[in-house]
Amino acid sequence: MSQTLLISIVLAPLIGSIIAGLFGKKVGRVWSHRAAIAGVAIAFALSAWVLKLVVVDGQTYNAQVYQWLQAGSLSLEVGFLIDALTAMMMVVVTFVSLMVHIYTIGYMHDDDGYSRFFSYISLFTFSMLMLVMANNFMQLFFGWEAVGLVSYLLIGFWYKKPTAIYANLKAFLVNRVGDFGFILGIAGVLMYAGSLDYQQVFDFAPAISEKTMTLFAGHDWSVMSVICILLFIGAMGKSAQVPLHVWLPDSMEGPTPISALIHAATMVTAGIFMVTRMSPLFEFSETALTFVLVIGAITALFMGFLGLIQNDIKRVIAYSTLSQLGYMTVALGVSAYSAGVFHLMTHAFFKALLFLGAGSVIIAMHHEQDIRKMGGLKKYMPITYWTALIGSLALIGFPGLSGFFSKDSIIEAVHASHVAGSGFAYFAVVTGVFVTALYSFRLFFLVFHGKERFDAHGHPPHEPANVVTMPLILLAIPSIVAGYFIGPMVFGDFFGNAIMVHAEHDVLAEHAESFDGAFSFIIHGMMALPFWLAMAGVGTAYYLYLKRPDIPATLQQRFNWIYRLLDNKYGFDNFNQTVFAGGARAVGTFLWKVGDIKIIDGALVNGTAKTVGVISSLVRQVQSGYLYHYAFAMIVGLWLLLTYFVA
Amino acid sequence: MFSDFPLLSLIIWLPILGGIAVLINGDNNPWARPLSLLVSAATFVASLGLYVGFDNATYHMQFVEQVPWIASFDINYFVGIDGFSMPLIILTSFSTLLVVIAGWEVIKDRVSHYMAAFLIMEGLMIAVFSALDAILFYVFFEAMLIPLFLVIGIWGGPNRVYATIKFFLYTLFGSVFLLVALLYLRHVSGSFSILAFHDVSLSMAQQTLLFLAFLIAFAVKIPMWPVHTWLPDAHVEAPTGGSVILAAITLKIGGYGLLRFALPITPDASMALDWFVITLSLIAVVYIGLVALVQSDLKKLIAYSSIAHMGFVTLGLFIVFRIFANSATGSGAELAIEGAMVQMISHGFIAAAMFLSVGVLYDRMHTREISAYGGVINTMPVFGGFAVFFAMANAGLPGTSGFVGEFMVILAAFQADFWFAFLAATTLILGAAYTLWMIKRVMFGDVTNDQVAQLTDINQREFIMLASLAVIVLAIGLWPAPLTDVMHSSVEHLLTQISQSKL
Amino acid sequence: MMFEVSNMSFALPEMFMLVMACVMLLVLAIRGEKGTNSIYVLSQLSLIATALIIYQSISSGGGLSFDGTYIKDTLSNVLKLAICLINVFVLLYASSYLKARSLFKGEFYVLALFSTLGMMIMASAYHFLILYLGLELMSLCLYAMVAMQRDSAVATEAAMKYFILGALASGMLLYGMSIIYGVTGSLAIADIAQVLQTQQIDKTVLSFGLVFLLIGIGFKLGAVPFHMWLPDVYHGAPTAMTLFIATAPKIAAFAMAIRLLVDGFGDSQAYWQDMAIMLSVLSMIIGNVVAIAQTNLKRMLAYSTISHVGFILLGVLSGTAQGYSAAMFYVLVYSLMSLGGFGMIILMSRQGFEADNIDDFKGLSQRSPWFALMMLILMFSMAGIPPLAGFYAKFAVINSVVEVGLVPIAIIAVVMSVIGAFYYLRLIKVMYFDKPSDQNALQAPKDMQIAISVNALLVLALGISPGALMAICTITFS
Amino acid sequence: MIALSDCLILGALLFSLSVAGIFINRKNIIILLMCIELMLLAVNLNFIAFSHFSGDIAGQVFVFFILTVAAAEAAIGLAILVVLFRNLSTINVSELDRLKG
Repeated sequence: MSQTLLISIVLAPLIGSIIAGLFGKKVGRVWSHRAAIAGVAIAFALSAWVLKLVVVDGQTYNAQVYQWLQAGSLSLEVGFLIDALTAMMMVVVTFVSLMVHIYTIGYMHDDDGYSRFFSYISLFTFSMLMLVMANNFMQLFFGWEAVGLVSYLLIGFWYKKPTAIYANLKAFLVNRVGDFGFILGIAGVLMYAGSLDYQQVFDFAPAISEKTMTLFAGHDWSVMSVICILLFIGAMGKSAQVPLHVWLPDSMEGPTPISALIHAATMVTAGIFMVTRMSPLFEFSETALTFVLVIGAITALFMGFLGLIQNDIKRVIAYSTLSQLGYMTVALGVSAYSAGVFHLMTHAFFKALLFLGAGSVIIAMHHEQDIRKMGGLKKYMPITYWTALIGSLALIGFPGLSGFFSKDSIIEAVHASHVAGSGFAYFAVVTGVFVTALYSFRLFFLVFHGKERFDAHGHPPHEPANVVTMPLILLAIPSIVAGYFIGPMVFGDFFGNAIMVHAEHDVLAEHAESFDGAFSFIIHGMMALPFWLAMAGVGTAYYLYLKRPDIPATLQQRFNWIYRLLDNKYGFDNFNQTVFAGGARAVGTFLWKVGDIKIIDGALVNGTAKTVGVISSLVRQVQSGYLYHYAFAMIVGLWLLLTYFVA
Repeated sequence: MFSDFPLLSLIIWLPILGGIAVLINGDNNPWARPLSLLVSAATFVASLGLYVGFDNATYHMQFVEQVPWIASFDINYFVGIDGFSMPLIILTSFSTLLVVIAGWEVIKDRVSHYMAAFLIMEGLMIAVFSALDAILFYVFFEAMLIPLFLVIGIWGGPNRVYATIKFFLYTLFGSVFLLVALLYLRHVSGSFSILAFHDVSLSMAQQTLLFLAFLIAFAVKIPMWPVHTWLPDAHVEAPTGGSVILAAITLKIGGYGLLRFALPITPDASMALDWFVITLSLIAVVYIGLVALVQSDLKKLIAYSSIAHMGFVTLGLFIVFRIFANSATGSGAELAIEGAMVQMISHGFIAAAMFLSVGVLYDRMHTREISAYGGVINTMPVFGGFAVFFAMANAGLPGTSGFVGEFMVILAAFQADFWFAFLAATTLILGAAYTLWMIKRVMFGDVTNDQVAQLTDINQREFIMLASLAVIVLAIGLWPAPLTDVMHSSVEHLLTQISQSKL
Repeated sequence: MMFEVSNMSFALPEMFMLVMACVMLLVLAIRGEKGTNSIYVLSQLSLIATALIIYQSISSGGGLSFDGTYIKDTLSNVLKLAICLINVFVLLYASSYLKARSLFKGEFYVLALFSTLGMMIMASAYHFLILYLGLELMSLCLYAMVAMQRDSAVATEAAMKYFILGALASGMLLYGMSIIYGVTGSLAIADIAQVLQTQQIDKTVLSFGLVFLLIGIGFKLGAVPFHMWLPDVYHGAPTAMTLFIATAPKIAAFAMAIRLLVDGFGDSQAYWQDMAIMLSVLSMIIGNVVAIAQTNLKRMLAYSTISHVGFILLGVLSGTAQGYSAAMFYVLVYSLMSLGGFGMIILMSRQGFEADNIDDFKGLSQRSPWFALMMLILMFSMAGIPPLAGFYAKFAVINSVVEVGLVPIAIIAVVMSVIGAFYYLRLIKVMYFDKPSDQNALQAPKDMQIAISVNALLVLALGISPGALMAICTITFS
Repeated sequence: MIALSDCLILGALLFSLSVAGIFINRKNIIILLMCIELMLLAVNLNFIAFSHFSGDIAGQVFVFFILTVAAAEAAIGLAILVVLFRNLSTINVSELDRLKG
């Protein structure tokens, strides 16, 4: 495949973004969204073509576009690495992005930041493509931060909302904490591999795995573990893993299309992608894998719980996103990278679907987001209803839908894994299934069923314009069928050598033998525990929120402390707010007031000046004005000279 | 390279003579502004000639000119540039051009003096960067203080007297030790040529004392913690132009001095005392970062952030010894030095942009208190865009020049010691924190007061100056190679110099 | 004992000046008050003429004359030339001040000329007696000049202090001379130097005498602790007289120092170096530190003079040709600067108004940007900021001490120069950053204004290309 | 027979006396003038003694000049004294303290 092809994939959305952004005023709303959509559409079409080239014709590509910088023997370049993993990501990103673009026409229809919004999301597409197509760490970091920037801009899109501008600052800073680790990881890679180019680094991996370094005197660490954990800290920031997850729920302050595109489908999965991409490194460090596994498991389970008590339609989905990201991370932890990526893909489709569905509900509800003020929307907005149903079923892993395949393969992988912590992880993911089903259908029932609790503003709610519903349908399709690629993608060698798994970790291989076709997988899944847990979850949801809506209230009374624990999101936010934000400010003030003003300026600088002044006014007194003193001074001088120098 | 034509002298003296012309021209003469613009523009164009005619392949001084000046001390008018000084010279001529544009309408009182001061300062600063004779260097190094002193003192804020005197004595105190050091080196090497200093061999004791003298002199200029406290005061009181020059160039002279004097002349002492400089640099990054977080005054905040960013320069310059010691792959030493240089250049542009932006606000609202603003972006969307962009650059976002230097230095620091990199990398968090929090409070949110409500967006003049800076910041961020290529041979040479002991 | 005419010619300038002074006395006696103006013109003419004579006599060789008691060499030529030219400016500035205060009398100019004659003799004296006579001729005239403003209490007080202490100092100088005479058996500097080289003489007694000589020199220069007269006299004397005292006599004193210490005791430099170090360091410290506390500009400049003396001594004590020439450069530049400094005070002051307080310079940059700039140049030059003459002066002397390995002294010097910078800056701050208190424009005569500008611009020019003057100073001591 | 040392000691004594007189006396300026004369005399004694014992005439010539200069000095001194008295109507040393600091 040619370089021009790849460059045009990247540049098309960028150009669209520039047109919409810088010249939005001149070309007007219509042309700005046309430009943006055209850009993304082109990118999507070409990405599909690239996917075809990779999968069917088995081509790959890895070359530099231009030299970014040279220092000594080190050469940092901007270039592309295209293999199955990249191609798959490109298609997912551009497809969802395209859907969201179209959807936006309707959703943002009467917002005065219309063309600015299009410019942002196109810019995001560009950055995300740069991230996934990078063939070196520098460019990866560029895309990594660029998507962070766009996310910052988009969360704060409604910059008048205090909550929004609080949320975007928070998001950026938390991500920076992740990047802090990430850049150190990159530095480590450079130090020990002498290059930032993926291929060269991966070739070095075995050599690095022998090395050790000393962080604290006396204790040696495996270099590979340090590097991988540092890199994973970056992933924790982007992919919102505990404890760096705190920004994602707040990011829901942004417009809904963003939540769908960035904070569900694509950007937050960058971490998953990155770790997969780095599998040749992670494979060398059991420690790192365990770390990944545990973090993922914790996220998967405990973030799910939080979803149970949220009442904001978008936040419920946000927490489910967190939990699903946890699943993916768990998959990485047990070296089931392909399963993780597979779940990434399916999740991208159905979660985007859910968000956009939520969006259309929100439009219908005149930007009311509290699910307690909804209900019974089924009959008003059938398309949204059915698509949302598909999305939810996919999410809880209902057999036959995409989510089922991906999630089940993850659970199986964890089950088979022997990595330290996999036991806990298995418990977490299995319990997670029940929780997922519970909150998903709590949401579903509260929104679409039961009695109508909304005030209709005079006229009954109705389906939004086609530009809104059409993407829902288009996303519903892959949410159903995407799962059937499980054969090649999880158990086959779809990814080829894009992903590297050491034999002793290769949990999927074991299933690969037993795997014979998607349908038998379904049958098998029907009989497995997770399925029944999911059903139980749905059942419980039905009972609690449609049959006996009084029970949740009483439960909340009974287990108030749990409720408050969940309501405070385990107190992460307060902790960060007081300890980190507050602490930094306190220390800063101290250093400034005391260090700078009192000690350095007060004591040293002005102190010296004062001292000189005092001395001066004292010495001055010697000049008393009396002749005999003057004469005496001369005599003293004479005496001094005589005593000291007459030998 | 056209060595027959004294291009360097032209670039040095054109602004000085131009400045004098403007001065003579007087205030009530409409030509003051156009003339200064003409002069600064001409100088800028001429300075580009240096880039064009520059030969990347050699570390030897280029565009060299040498004529006797004070025969009885064999002090020469000896100028020339290498890969370190050339970018800084262009930076200087560019920022002066900006300053002239920035002061166009804003300065109403004693315009010709204002413009003349900056033009003369430009010449002096360019001379500092190109001087190859120690005394010539020192003369311009000191002379530069006078116009800056007047600029801050005359057009400065209410507390300007304290600030100016503090600034002047602080820097003078630093530089007198430099003088003694230079005289001593003359005593040892028998010549005032800096290049001769590079070759003279010195005992450890001599080196240590000389190094400390250099350190005091340049640490004050950079400024390094704990001799940094003059900078916030000076910045707060200085007029926009003053702040721009102060941040964009005078600070760089400190870094340049370490590069030109301390490292090559006293390599062994530098190696022995690198822990000291590194510690101070890391303190600058963390301590100052935290202090910047709590500033309530826009200019103070940016001033502190400048100090933090300059911490990367000193860090980059002095980790090389540890890197040699670890002898790690990945050519960290080059990364470190070039990272420091790139950081200086990029900080020159970004800090200039930040101060110009503050100036834009100050000209409209006449306050620098963050609390007085809020929701500015509602009334000044275009300006808001620029502000956010430059803020991101200041926070070191990839794709902007702010990223390149920090990235290189952090990568290199890891090869010196994990914890250096660890502490340096905190700037990712702190830098973003103080910059974006400031942006949040000033730019975003709903319009807080009717003063803000009456703000008018930037005019063409302001747009041009901000846009040009934005383009450069972006360009360097996306493709720093053209900038670093000019340094390679000089960096290599410096590394060979410092890697061989002088004992 | 024989002297040819050629040798007489070595003293031609002095003789001419003596004649002119006497002529002026006659004019004064005949025409009285009415003759003042003509006397003024006459004095200026004679100074210029003397300068010319000296200038054209430079080419015609030099050497000892009058039985080795009188010398004509580059040093004497240059210094005399400087003395005359400086005094041209001094008289010019002074007259505008005197006219404004009914002090415009002929006596002043006669005294000035005699005193100038004294200085010139000091510059050429190569014999203790001649030196002493020159010194007294200069000093007595100065005492009288200070006391000229008869109705001013401070002036007379200053005169009295100056006189008593001056007499004390010259007494000590003489005592020293007598001791030296005793040990060497000669009064002629050349012979003394020769004796010191050849014969073995009691070092104790020698250094005992040296101490007294040094006190005499230190007093005339104004080095701590023999400086006490200096602030009071500068402050108390009418500005015109201060101007006179503060400029040319320093050159003469420097000449004396060179003649005695270098030409006479150059070989036993080891004996007086440490003493000189003490004086120099004390002067730099006391001068700079105390100047900070001053509010009266004349007094402040007095203390700054003390600190400058410290720097001049730095050059002398280094004991190398380079150091001597550095000190010479410094003393010339210094007299030029203080000429300008006190000149500015005169320029600022009016009928019945002494502009000798720092606050009188408030907002000068608004009242008269040009002269503010001139004062700026002078002050920065005194502070030793490049590219102004003062910097090279400091640079040269510090360089000379570094060359002889006295780095600690050099460090003290530079630190003191930083402290010193503060009070010069304060004046600049007053001129540039403060609002003017009185708005009336300067009403100094044109010639005065031009002269001041020339004076300040000369300082600037010397800063941009000090090479020429430095070269002169260098060849003087080679 | 008087030895050189005797004369020198006497000279030194006189000199010290005069110096002491200058800074011990706080009353009358006239006394200061006298002390100065005394000092010059001490110096003269030294010169004469030296020139006598070294058989060199120059010292004695010097003395003559010193005497004349001393006279001139005294004249100026008294003149200033008169002016001073006219202004301050006192010649008390301890009242000459307008100029200080």
